[in-house]
Amino acid sequence: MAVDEGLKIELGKQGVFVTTLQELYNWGRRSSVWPMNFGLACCAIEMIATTMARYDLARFGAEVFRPSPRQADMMIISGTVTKKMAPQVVRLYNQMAEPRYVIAMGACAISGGPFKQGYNVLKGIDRYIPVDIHIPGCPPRPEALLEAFMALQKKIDAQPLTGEGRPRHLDADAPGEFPVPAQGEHDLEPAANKNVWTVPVVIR
Amino acid sequence: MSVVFFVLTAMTLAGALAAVLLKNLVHCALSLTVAFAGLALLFLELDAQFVAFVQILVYVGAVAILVVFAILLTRSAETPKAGGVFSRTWLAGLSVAAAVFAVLGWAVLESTPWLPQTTEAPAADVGQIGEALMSRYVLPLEIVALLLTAALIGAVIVAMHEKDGAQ
Amino acid sequence: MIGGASPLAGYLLVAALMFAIGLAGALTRRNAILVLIGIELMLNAANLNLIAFWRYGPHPEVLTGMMFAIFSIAVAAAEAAVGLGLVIQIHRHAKTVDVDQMNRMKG
Amino acid sequence: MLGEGILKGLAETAKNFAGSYVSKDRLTTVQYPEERIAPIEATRDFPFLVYDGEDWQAGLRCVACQICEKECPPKCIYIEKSKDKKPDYVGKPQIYPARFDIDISVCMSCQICVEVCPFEAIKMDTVFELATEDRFGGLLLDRSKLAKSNEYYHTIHPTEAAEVDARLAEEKAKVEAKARAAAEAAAAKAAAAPAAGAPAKTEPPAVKPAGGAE
Amino acid sequence: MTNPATEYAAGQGIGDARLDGRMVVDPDSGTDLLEVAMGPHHPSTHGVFRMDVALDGERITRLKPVFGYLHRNHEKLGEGHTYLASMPYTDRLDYICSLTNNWAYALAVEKLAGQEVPERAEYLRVIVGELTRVQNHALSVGFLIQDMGASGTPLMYAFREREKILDLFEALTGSRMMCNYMRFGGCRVDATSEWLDAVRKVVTGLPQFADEFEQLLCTNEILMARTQGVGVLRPELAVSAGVTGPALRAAGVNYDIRKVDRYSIYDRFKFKVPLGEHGDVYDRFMIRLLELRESIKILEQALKEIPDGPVMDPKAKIRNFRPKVGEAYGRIEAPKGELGFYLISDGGPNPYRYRVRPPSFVNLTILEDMCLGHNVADVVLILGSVDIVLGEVDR
Amino acid sequence: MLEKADQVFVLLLHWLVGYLPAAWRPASGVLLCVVAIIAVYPTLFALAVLLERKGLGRMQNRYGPNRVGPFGILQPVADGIKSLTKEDIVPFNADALVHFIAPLMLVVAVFMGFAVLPMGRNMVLVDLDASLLFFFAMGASTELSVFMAGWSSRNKYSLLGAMRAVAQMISYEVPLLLSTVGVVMITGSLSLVDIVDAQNRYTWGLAHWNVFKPWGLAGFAMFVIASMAETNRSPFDLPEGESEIVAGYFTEYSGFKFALFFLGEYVGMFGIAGLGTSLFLGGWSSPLAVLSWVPSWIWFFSKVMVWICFFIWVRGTMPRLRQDQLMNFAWKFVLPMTLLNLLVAAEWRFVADMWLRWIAGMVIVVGAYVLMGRVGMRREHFGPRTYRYAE
Amino acid sequence: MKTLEEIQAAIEAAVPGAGVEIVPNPAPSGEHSLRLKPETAVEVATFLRDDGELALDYLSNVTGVDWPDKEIAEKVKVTRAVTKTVDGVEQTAEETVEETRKRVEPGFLEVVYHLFSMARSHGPVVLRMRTGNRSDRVDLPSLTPVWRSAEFQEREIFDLYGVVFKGHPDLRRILMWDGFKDHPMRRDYVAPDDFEYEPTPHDEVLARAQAHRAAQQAAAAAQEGTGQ
Repeated sequence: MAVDEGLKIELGKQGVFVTTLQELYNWGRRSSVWPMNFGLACCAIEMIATTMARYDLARFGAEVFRPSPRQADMMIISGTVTKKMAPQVVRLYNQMAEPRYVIAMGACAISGGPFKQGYNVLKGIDRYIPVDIHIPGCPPRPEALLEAFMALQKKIDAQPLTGEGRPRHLDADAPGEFPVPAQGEHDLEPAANKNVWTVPVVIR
Repeated sequence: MSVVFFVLTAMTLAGALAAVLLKNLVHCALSLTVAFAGLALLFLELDAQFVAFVQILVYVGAVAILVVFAILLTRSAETPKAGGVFSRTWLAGLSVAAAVFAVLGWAVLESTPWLPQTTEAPAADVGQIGEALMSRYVLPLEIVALLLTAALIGAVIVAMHEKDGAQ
Repeated sequence: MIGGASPLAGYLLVAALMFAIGLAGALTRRNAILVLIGIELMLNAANLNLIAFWRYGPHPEVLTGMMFAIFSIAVAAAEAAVGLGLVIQIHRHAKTVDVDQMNRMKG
Repeated sequence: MLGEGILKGLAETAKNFAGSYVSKDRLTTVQYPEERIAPIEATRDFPFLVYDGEDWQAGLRCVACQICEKECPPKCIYIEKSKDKKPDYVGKPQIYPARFDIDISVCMSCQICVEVCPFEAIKMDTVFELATEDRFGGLLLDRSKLAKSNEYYHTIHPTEAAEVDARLAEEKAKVEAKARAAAEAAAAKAAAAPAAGAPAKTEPPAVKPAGGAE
Repeated sequence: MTNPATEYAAGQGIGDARLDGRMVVDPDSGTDLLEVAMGPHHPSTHGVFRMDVALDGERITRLKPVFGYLHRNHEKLGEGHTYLASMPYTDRLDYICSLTNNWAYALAVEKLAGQEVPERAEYLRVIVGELTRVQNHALSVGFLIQDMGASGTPLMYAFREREKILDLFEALTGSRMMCNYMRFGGCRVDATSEWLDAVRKVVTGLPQFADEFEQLLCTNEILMARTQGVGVLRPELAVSAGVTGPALRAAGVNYDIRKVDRYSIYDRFKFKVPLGEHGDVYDRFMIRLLELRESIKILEQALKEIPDGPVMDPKAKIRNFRPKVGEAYGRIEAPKGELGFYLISDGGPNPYRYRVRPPSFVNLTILEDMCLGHNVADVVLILGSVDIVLGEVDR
Repeated sequence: MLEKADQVFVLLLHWLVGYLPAAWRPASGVLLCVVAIIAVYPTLFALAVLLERKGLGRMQNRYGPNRVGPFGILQPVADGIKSLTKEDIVPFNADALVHFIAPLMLVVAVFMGFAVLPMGRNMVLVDLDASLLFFFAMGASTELSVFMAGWSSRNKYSLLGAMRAVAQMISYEVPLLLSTVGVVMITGSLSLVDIVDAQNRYTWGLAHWNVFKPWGLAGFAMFVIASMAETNRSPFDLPEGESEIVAGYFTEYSGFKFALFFLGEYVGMFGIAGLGTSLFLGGWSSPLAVLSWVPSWIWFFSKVMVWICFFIWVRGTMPRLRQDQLMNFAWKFVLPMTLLNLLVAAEWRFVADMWLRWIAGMVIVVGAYVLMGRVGMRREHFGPRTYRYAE
Repeated sequence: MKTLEEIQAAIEAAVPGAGVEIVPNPAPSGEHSLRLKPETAVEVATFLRDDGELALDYLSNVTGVDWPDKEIAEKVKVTRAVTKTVDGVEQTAEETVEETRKRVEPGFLEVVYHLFSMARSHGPVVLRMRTGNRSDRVDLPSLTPVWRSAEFQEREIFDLYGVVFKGHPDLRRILMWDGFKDHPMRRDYVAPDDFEYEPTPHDEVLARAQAHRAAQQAAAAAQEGTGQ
C-alpha cells in the first residue's frame, strides 16, 4: 500500500503504472457518487439546475439520481430542514448504505440560514447527522455545488483505508445509525445529537 | 442411472416436500417452482427437450406466478392460522397418501423385471412433434384448444370483480 | 440397486413418491391454494410417468407419451388458472381460504 | 394517426442529438472547472469590506456605524465598535470596527447591507467557491478575511466601483472644502487634534471547534 | 392491487420514511383499503409534501394533503423584520419566480403607503415579471413531463431556456434566483440599454423554444393518453375553492388579474387569455404553453415601448420606512395564480401583520377532488399540473 | 483471409480446445464459450450504460460523463468498483435467502438465453431445434426472480413494483411470443440457426430479411414494442417508475446485488435485441450482398447495438404510460395486431402470386394499424385539441 | 360595485339583525371592512355569495390577526360623591376628579376575509370577525361551507392562532406536527431555545446565547476540574 511517491512517478515515466488498492478503491468511490433524489427547498432548484445541460453534473458521473436511499451514495441536503422534516432526513440518512456522504447545500442546511430565527427551522442539519461538505450561499450557484462536489472527491481521495483518518464505514466503532429525533410538544427532542454535534467553545 | 439423475431427483423431491411442508405460502410456491424446474431437467434427461421447455414456460413462467398472485391476493402468506397449517384430518390424509405410495411402490418394484431396458434415445425433434400434432393428434389438439379458450374465459369471468350494480 | 436394473423403475419410483407427496399435501393442508399445489404436484408426477414410459417404451417414434404429456401440461395450466380463480372468488365471498372453514354452501 | 406525435418527438430529440455536435446552441454545457461562464458584472454573493490604499487595517472604509448590522435581515453581521479612533482615508479620525464578523453560513446575499451603507464600505463579492469541511472555522469570516482592496472591487464590478469612486471623490472634495473653511475659521484649535491610536493587531479566530488543535 | 406487506423492516424499511401504511377495512364496502402516505420525501411531490392516500386497489378513495414540512415561519419572521428586510424573504416564497413575489409585496406596500411608481420602473417590472412567467411555465411543464416518467429531456430544454433568462436576471439584479430587485416606489437598479438588447435577443429566441417544446410533446400519444380526462376540475368548484392562475383558466373561467385589476401598466398591452374547456391535466399543460406565448407578446410590446426616466420614486424612503396606520391587500397575477400580500401597519417600522396569500396553497384545496377515483400514478400528474412550490405552500 | 476473420472465434476455440485430450474437448469447448459469453456481454453492458448516459446527454444538449478516464470511458468501471464495495444492506425484516437468490437467478436466467443465439456464422453455443422455445422459457423464469426480489424485501413499494413488473411481463410475453410465430410459420423451424439461414439469401443484392416483408414488418414493430415492455424500458418502465413507486422491486437492494439487477436488466436487453435481430433483421447476415465480406459477428453485434441505441433514443423522448393503459395497450392493440399478423403470414405462405401477396399483406397490415389506432384513440377520448382565447 | 354602505344596507335588508359594522381603514388603500357578528356570519356570507349583484363568489384570502391584551392608561374624568364636612355639617357633594386609570383591554383574535367576484370582476370586500378573547372564547363560525377556499386557510389560522372554527369539516393542525402544543403566530409565543452556538447574535438572541455560553463555560470548567 505504501508505495513511495517518487518511485511511482519514476515508474510512471518508464511506462509502469502502479496503483495501490487504496487508490483504486478511492478512485472508484469518488468517480461514482450517485446522489439521492432528494430536494428540500430553494437550493433544490439550483441542485436540479446543476444536473441540467448548462452545468451538467453528469460529467462527473454523478447524474444517476437514485430514488431509493439504498442505492445512493450522497445526500445533498438542499434547503431548509424544518423541525417537522428533520426526523425524516435522519431516517433517510440511516437508510443509506455505506459509504455515504452528506453535502449541506446552502445557508439553511448549514445553520438555518435566513430562517434560523423561525420556530420551526432546524439550525443546521449537522446537529443530527455528520456533514462532509458545507456550501454557503443562498442559494449557492450551481458552480458552487460542482466545486463542493470536487471538494468531496478530494476528501475521498485523501482518505487512507486504515489508521487514524479512515472513512467512517471502515471504522468499526463509528456509529452506523443515528438516533432519530422525536417531535415533542414544543421542540424536537433532543435538540441535538451530542455525539455528532459538538458545540464549539466560543472565545469572545 | 447416473449421478445427474440422483441429483435431479433429490432436487425435485426436496422441492416437492418443501412445497407441502413449509409454513410460509410464498416459500411453498417458490419451492414448487424448484420442483417444477427439477422435473423439467428430468425431462431433459429423458431426451424430451420440447416437453422440458414447455414445462418451464408453462409451470415456472405461468403457473408458479399464478399461484403466487393467488397467495398475495388472498393474503394467506401473512395471516398465521390459529390451528396450525395442517388440516384437522391430517392424519387420515397422510395415511391415505402413505397407502397410495406403498401400493404404487410395491407395483413398480414388483414389475421391475418386466420393464423394458431400451437405452438408445428416440429421435423426437420439433418437426416430428409438429407433424404428429397436425396429423394423428389433430383432434385432441383442437379439443385442447377449445378447452383452453373456455378455461381462459372461465377464469376471467370467475376472477372478475362483480360490477357494483350486480349486488 | 433397483434403478440399476431398469432406469424406468427409478423414474417410476420418483413419480410415485412425488405423487404421494402431492396427495399428502392436498389432503393435509388447510389452505386451498396449498391443496391446488398438491394437485399440481400429482399432475406433474403423472407427466413424469408419461415421459418415462415414452422414453423407455417399445414405440417411442409414435410420440404417444410425449403428446399425452404436452396435452396434460396444457390442461393443467388451464386447471390451475380456473382453480386459483375459484379460490380467489371464494376468498372474496367467504373471507377465508381455509378448506376446513369452507363448509358452508352459500357464499 | 397513432404514433405520429411519438415520431415527431423522436425527430426532435434526434435533431438535438445531431445538433449537439455542430451547434453551440444545442450543447450548452460550460465545463465548469476549466471553462467558466463569462463573469456577469452585477453578480453578488457575499459581502466584503472595501479598503483604500495598501494596508487593509488602515484603509477600511467602515466606521462601525452598525447600520448594516441592524438592517441585515438574517442578522448575520456582528460588529464591535472600537474604543479609540483612527484616521480614515480622508484623514479624519473615525471609529473603526474592532470586530466585524459575517457568518456566511447565514448570509442570504440580499445586498441590503450594501444599500444601507452610507460610507460605501461594504460591497458584494463574486467569490462563490467557499465549500468547506469546516463548518465553524470556515464559514465565519472576520475582518481580515472580509477586507479586500478597492482595486479588487474595481476588477469585479468596474462600472459600479467607478461610480462609487466618483461619488467618494465628490464627497471628499466637499469635506475638504468644508474642512478648509473650518480650518481657516479655527486654525489654532485644529492643531491640537488628538492622534489616533495604533491599529489593532490581527484578530484571533473567533471560535475554535471544541476538539480543535489549538 | 391489494397488498399484503404491512410490516417492513422495523424503522428501517425504505417505506418507513416515505410511507407509513396500514391496512384498514372500510366497513361500508367491505373491501380492503390500503393507506399509503406519499411523501414527505417522494421523488415527485415537488419538494417536501405529503399526501395521505387511501387506495382501493389502485383507485384513490381519499387523499389528504399534509403540509408544513417546509414551514419556515415566513409570516412570523415578516412581523419581526422591517418592511425592507422582508423583501429578500419574499424571494424565497415561490423560489422559482422570485421577481413576481417582489412585485406583489412591493405593490402591497405601495398600496399601504400610497406610493407612486415611475413609468420606467413599471415597464421594467412587467419585463422581469413576464420573463419570470415564461421560465416558470416552461419549468412547470418540464417537471410535469418529468413526473410522467420522461428521462429529463423536456426538463433539460426548459432549463436551457431558463438559464438564458436567469443570466438576464443576474445581469440586472445580481442574483440568479433570489433577485431582491423591487423596492417600494420603483426598482433597485436601472437596466442598461445593453441589458435590454440582451432581453430582446432572448425574447426573439423564445418562440422557437415554444415551437420545439410543442413539437416534442403536444401531440405525443402517450402524453395525451395520460393527461386527457385526468384530474378534471369543474369551473364552479374551481371558483368556490379559490383556484387561480392557469389551473382556473384551464377550467374555462376567464379570470386573469392582469385583465381584471389592470394593475401596473397591463392595460397598455395587447394580449389574450387562453381558456381551456375540459379542465383536465392536458388543458392545464396546454394553457401554460399558450400563456407562455402570450407572455412573449407582452414582452415584445414592453421592450418596444419602454421609456427613459428614473426607476425609483425620489420621495421613496429606503431606511426608516414607516407607513401610517392602516391595512392593505395587494395582489398580482403571479405565474401560479393570485399572489396577495395583506399588510397591517401599526405605524411602526415592522408590519404588525404580514400575511401572504399563496396561490399554490389555495390551489391545493381541490387536490383531493381532482384525484378521487383516479390512479396513484395520476395523482403525481395532477399534483404536477397544479404546479406548486412548497416554499410558498408552507411559507 | 476474410474467411478467417469471419470465423476467427470459431478457429480460436478449436485451436484452444485442440490442446486438450479428446475426451475433454466437448465439455471444455462449451465451457470456453460460456466464459466468452460471460466476458463479452458485461463488457457490452458497460459500453451500453456509457452510451446511454452520453447519448442521453447529447439529446439533452450536454456532454454526459466525460471525466472518469479519457472521454469518461472508465465511468462504468468506477461504478462497478463502487457497487462492489458498497455496503450490502438486507432489511431487518426481509427474507434473507430469497432476497439473496433473486438477483442471482435473474442474471443466470438472462445469461442462459444466449446459449441459443447465433452470434455469427457457426457461432452458436447449442443448436437446439427448439431454441426459440428455450429462449422464451428462460425469459419466463426472470419474472419469478423479479417477484422474489419484490416480495422478499418486505417493502410496500418493492412489492407493488414487483406485482406491476410481473403483470406487465406476463402480459407482454404473449404478444412477444405471438409476434415471432409469423417467422416460425414462414421458416418452418423453431431453430434460430435455421431462421437466420433462411434470411441469408439475396435478391438483387438485397437480403431476404423478414423485416422487409409485410408480416415481418408488422411482427417486427410489435416485437419491438413488446420487447421494450418485456425489458422494462421506457416508455414501459413502470415497475421502476420512480415518480410513483420509488425504485420498484429493487428499492431495498444496495451495493452488489443492485448492480446485479442492473446488469441483468441490460443483459436481458441484449438478449432480446439479439433474438429480434435473429428473427427479423437477418441475424449475422449482411444487408447487402456486396457487404458479405464483413465478418458475420460484426454484423450481429452492430445490429444489437443499433437496437440498444434505438432503445436509448426512445428513452430520451418518451414519458411513461400508466399501468392500466399499459395493459390495455398490450391486450387491446398489440395482441390483436400480432394475431392479425398471423393471418398475413398465412396469406404470404399460401398466396403464390408475388405481387398479390405483397399488396394484400401491406393492405391488411397498414389498414389494420390505422383503423385500430383511430378506434383506440377515439374510444379512449384523446387527441389534439384547440383552444379559445378571451380578450 | 356598490359602496360599502350600500352593501351594509343590503345585508341588513336580507339578513335582519345582522349587525354589520363598518370598520374604517385609514391607509391610502382605503379598503374599509365590514365586521360581522359571529352569530349571523354564515348567513351574511351566503347572502354575499349568492346575491346577484354582489356575486362575491371568490374568497381570496383568510387572515388571522392577534391583538393581545392591551394595557391602556387613560385619563378619565370621574364624578363621584364625596362626603365633606363643611362647617361641621356633613354634606354630600359631587366632585369631578381627573385620574389616570390603567385597565387591561382584553385582547382578541381577529379573522379577516378578502372577497372578490369572479363573475363580475370586482372586489375586494373585506370581512372581519372577532373572538371573545384569546383564551377560552376563541370559537368563530367557519365559512368553509360557503367558500371552499377557506378550508386550508382556516385550518392554518387554527394551527397558528388557535381560533376554533365551528362547522369546519376537518379542523386539524396543518403546518405544525400533531403533537405540537403552542400557537406560534400569537404575539406572546416564546420560541424554543436552541441558540447554543450563535456567532453573530443580536438582541434577545444575544441574551440567550450568552446564557448558553455561560452554561457551556461552566460545564467546560467542571469537566476540566474532574479531568485533573
